[in-house]
Amino acid sequence: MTQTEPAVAGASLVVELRNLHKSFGALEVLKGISFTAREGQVISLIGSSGSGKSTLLRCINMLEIPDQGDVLIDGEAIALKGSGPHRQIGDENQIRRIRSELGMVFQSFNLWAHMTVLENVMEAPLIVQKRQRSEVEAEARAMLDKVGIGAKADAYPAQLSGGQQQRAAIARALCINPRVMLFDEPTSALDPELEVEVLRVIKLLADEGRTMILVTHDMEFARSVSDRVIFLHQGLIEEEGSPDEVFGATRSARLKQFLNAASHD
Amino acid sequence: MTQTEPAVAGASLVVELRNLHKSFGALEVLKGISFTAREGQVISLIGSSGSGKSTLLRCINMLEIPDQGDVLIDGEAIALKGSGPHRQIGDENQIRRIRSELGMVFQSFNLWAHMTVLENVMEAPLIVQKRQRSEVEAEARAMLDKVGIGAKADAYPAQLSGGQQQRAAIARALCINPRVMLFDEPTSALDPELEVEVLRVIKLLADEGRTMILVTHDMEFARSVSDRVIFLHQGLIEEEGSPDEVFGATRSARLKQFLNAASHD
Amino acid sequence: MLDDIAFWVGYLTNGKHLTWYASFQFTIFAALMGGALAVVFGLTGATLKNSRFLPLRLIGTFYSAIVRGVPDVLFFLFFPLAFEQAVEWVIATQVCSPEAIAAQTAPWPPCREANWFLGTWEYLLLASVSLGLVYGAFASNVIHGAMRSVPQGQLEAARAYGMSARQVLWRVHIRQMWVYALPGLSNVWMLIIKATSLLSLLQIADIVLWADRLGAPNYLPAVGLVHDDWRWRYYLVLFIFYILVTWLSERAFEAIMRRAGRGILSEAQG
Amino acid sequence: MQGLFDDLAIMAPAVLFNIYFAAASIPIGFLLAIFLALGKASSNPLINRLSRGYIYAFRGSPLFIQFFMFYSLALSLNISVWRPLGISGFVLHPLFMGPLVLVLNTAAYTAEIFYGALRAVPRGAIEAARAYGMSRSQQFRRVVWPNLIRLAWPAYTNEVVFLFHATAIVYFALPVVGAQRDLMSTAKNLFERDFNAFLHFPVAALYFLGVSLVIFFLFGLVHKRLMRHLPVPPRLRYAPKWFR
Amino acid sequence: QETVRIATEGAYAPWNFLNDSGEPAGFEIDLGNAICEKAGLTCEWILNDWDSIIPNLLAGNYDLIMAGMSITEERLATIDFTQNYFPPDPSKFVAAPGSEFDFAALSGARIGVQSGTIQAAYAEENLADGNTIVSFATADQNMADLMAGNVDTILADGAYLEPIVTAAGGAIEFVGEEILIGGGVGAGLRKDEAELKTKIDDAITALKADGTVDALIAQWFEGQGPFFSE
Ligand SMILES: Nc1ncnc2c1ncn2[C@@H]1O[C@H](COP(=O)(O)OP(=O)(O)OP(=O)(O)O)[C@@H](O)[C@H]1O
Ligand SMILES: Nc1ncnc2c1ncn2[C@@H]1O[C@H](COP(=O)(O)OP(=O)(O)OP(=O)(O)O)[C@@H](O)[C@H]1O
Ligand SMILES: [Mg+2]
Ligand SMILES: [Mg+2]
Repeated sequence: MTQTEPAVAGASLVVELRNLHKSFGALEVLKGISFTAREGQVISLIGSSGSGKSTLLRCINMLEIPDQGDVLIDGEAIALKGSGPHRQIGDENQIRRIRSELGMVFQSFNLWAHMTVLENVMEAPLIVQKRQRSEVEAEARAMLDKVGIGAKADAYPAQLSGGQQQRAAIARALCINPRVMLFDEPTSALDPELEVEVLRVIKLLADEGRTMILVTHDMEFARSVSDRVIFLHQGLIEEEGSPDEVFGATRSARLKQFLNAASHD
Repeated sequence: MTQTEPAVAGASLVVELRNLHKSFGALEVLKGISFTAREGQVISLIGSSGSGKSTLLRCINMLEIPDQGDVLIDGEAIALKGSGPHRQIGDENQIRRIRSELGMVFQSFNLWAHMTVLENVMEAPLIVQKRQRSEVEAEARAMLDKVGIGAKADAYPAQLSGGQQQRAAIARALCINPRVMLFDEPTSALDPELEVEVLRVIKLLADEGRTMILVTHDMEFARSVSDRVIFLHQGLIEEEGSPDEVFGATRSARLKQFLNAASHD
Repeated sequence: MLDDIAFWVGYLTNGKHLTWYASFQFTIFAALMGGALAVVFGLTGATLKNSRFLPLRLIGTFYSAIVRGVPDVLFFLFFPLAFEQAVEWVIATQVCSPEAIAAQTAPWPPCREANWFLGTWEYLLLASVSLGLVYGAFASNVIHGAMRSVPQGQLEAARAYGMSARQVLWRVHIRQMWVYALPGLSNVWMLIIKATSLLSLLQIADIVLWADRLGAPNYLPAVGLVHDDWRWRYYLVLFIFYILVTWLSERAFEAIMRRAGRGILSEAQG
Repeated sequence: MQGLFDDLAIMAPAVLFNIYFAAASIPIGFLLAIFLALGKASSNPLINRLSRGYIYAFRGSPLFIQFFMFYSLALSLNISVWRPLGISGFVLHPLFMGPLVLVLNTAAYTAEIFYGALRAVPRGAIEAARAYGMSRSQQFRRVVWPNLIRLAWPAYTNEVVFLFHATAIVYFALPVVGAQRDLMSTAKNLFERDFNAFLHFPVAALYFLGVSLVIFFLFGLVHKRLMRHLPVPPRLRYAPKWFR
Repeated sequence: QETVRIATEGAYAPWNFLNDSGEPAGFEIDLGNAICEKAGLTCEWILNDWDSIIPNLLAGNYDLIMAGMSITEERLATIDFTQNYFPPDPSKFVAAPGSEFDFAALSGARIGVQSGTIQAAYAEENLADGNTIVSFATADQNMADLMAGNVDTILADGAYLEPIVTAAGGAIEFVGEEILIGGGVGAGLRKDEAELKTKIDDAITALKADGTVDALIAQWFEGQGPFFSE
């Protein structure tokens, strides 16, 4: 089912998923997913609701633990112990180190409400990576400027609009200087107007050559930003390829149907 | 502004509104409304949201007390005392008697949640009209059969679908054997499928020759069921006449605009 | 072995223990009576708070604020004593001659004739009233909130069908109010149950007093079984008793909730 | 009038005992409650059952009984345990027993409040913390706790006020050492001397009310500070719900 | 027949206690019943905690107190007493064997008393300096705390301690000297009850004269006395 992806010349493998399976109770959500992301690639995960996109993304940083299969970051397999639904993190230190290299941006932002925007951004570098405060602060402010909310550094999340909150969340993820950015429908909690601001920022990152894996419902956006598009269907990769292949020369009947429905939204 | 309505031969005046005014605080919702309903007539109130349709309907049975103007039921004026916003019910006994002759059906049904459907229907005849239980029960069951939910007599409202609830509410209103039925958007809280059932029942009543005043957003329905249509705009009757006149030979520019918008829903 | 069992059965069923068991009636009476009165005062307080007449509203607010602002024990002791004195004072104005008042050497009552004798049951009644008053303040808050939780449409429908204000209140408003009030009232009930442990402070020979007397060390064979301080065992029994009552009450409230919530609570439909 | 001032003067030292009991038990009860709440939320069946059982038992029984029970229990252990340890006089002293039982009690009530708040902490905030590589203790300290305490604060304030009220029954159950008496015991003594129920009890009530208001005010200040991240900080309402 | 309500504590054996049937029994109950019989009154016994026994008498919840209450000047200020029905009896200290006290200059001791007793008043006045006075609500509790070692010594009525020391079989012993306080035990009543007081007094006089009182003392105090007839 899965294809070997078109090799990007010279770029190293950053994320590699091998045969991931995940069930919730009786519901088998992922049925064997493998793919890789190379340095600098932008990969979009698309698929209908409930097809397991979020679950897959969350497996990458082990917010969900796959029942079977492995996740490798920079060639290093994340250690897991036990099997099936009883599988657990194998090495707390390793997972913390790896997580602090994966910048996750949630659909509902999940900013820490009790910290200012600046504190949110500085939190992980200070607490997890134990870096110097002065250096982190300078970098955090730069990141906030970059995403266009430098003026809001000292505001609390509740005082920002949704779009500003999501940009703060992106800054937070960027500030840990991640190997890969993971986005789970970063704009679907936003009004169309606010959406635009956030998409602009993500596009900027893509153009800079950041490695990113993003779940999105916005086909237009996926097309314009991705190097590769993966279509999930019923827990499997139904189709995968460059945007032109996937959107232009759709092979799978299901993907056709999906794209059809999506364009009617 | 208001026109004299085309006299329905021989039928007596059941409801007469004379120059009703109603404000909520600074907001003047009704600015002088007069109209009459004769025995057997079906009158539809249409108008955009916030135009005061519900308020007008609620003034008929004094759920809202008009600041000015009179309501006459069967030629008997409802006694009010005081003036302006301080106006109050003048005669508690009279209002209770009159209310028990006006069958109101609410948009959100407002069935009494703690009673079964049958109890709901029997409540007013027993408690307010103080009729015989055995007689009322027979009649209530007949009403429920008539609206097609006889089998649900012993269910609680929460156990019914919206359409069934609304039909129960109609049975409740019918069972007090009202001089007039008042409907406030009886289908707008319903899914399109459920709507159909309720509209069928109302149509049935119209065909039977029941006097009814109904607020509706469904122009199609208003056209098919009404003897007369009244278009409210900014607290005044902007246009009024037979469905053919109002929908076919629209004079008011605002009504045209409104009908235009409505057909695009 | 058998002798031991026979001895303990005998010991645990001697008259003193039977009296202890019987004294649970006071606790149960106070809880039930206090609970009933708390609902009555709660309804009254809620009505006062809802009153259109400002002084009444103030009284309602003041009542619930003050009673909740001081410890329940304090009010629990104060009310019966103050009530007794107030009654005696009123009697005194009727029956006491000036000479009798002048001749009175004790600080209270004003004169001998004005004395009102309070026995166990009188105290129990007053204790229940004071429980009712204290927890009625909490209940009034609960009920006040619950009254406002009843959807307006339910009341409007009742009005639209010609029910009088009183009918609307009793047949719809209060009837539906219970569902919203029950969780809060359940909390209040738990408090009342626990407060019944204070009865001995009002000279009622209740379960706590008897546990104390039964557990107290005894050295004299003439008095009964000689044993050292067993009090904590007896208190442990009460401790468990109260936990059980709490548990039972929770179950009972769940059942009541299911019944009262029929049609109103979607969860209750199962 | 004179009587009023006399009473106010007599009870001024007495209120210090109530304040002492509350002040001594609140911080320890607070700490214990955190562990109990975490225990109740724990997935370890043993810890979970124990915490649940503890909280249920202490919330489900009267404080009055708890006082009696623990005093006589401690007394029965005196010869075998406290004496050899040389802490006999200390353990059985009301100034120790009082706060001890109050701690055991308030910990259960507070734990229930914290447990409720714990479950209300937004899952997303915790997930974000995990996703950024925080360790479990970092997650708790940096994200869970700040959220929890904000959610719990209004209810906790009420608990503190009620704990203060609960100090009124300490001396109904424990022996009096020397002239150490709290408000309630003092008021009762005064009443038994001259039967002026309408003076002594209301004066004691006044003290209780006064201190309650002070507690409320101070905790309100903290609440305001805790809630500074919200555009419109919610007001702290005096609406007790959890108490004994 | 007039009813007299008599309050007793029920926790002060052998004066008054609750027997295995849960009813008040003891020296004072027997004596009280005899008095009532003599005076032609109906007796009704009421249980009341010690520390509120005088207030509740004054509040009119009963008419008479028979609860091992010594006649003292201080109490006479608020209530009245009949003549004593138990002779003046010294108060005594008891302690665990082997305790060493220097009663001449007692210091550093934890002294248990029952609150509201003459011993409590005495201790507060004479022993509070340098010692810790712990007051308990009941005599039982006082004794329990002594046995458990929470107080070093307790000061109580000799006649109350006597049988316990005997029964304890060496677990506690008398220490120090006897202290004579109080004017014997009498029945407390409200000051305005002159008529009742006369009746009771007459009955006690008669019962003393015919030896009933001494017989009851002998019966309840294991023949130890003190007696009225010397
Ligand atoms: N924690 C969970 N427990 C049980 N079922 C879950 C859980 N998380 C997800 N699921 C189920 O797994 C399936 C896939 O969920 P997932 O969130 O991955 O879908 P998705 O592709 O992200 O959909 P959407 O576009 O709606 O976000 C769904 O049926 C969902 O109900
Ligand atoms: N109780 C009230 N207090 C204040 N304003 C009110 C109240 N009831 C209605 N209004 C206002 O009066 C105006 C007319 O309301 P009304 O409900 O009569 O409109 P409507 O024509 O029925 O609209 P819709 O089609 O949305 O039901 C609205 O602006 C509404 O906000
Ligand atoms: Mg998803
Ligand atoms: Mg409307």
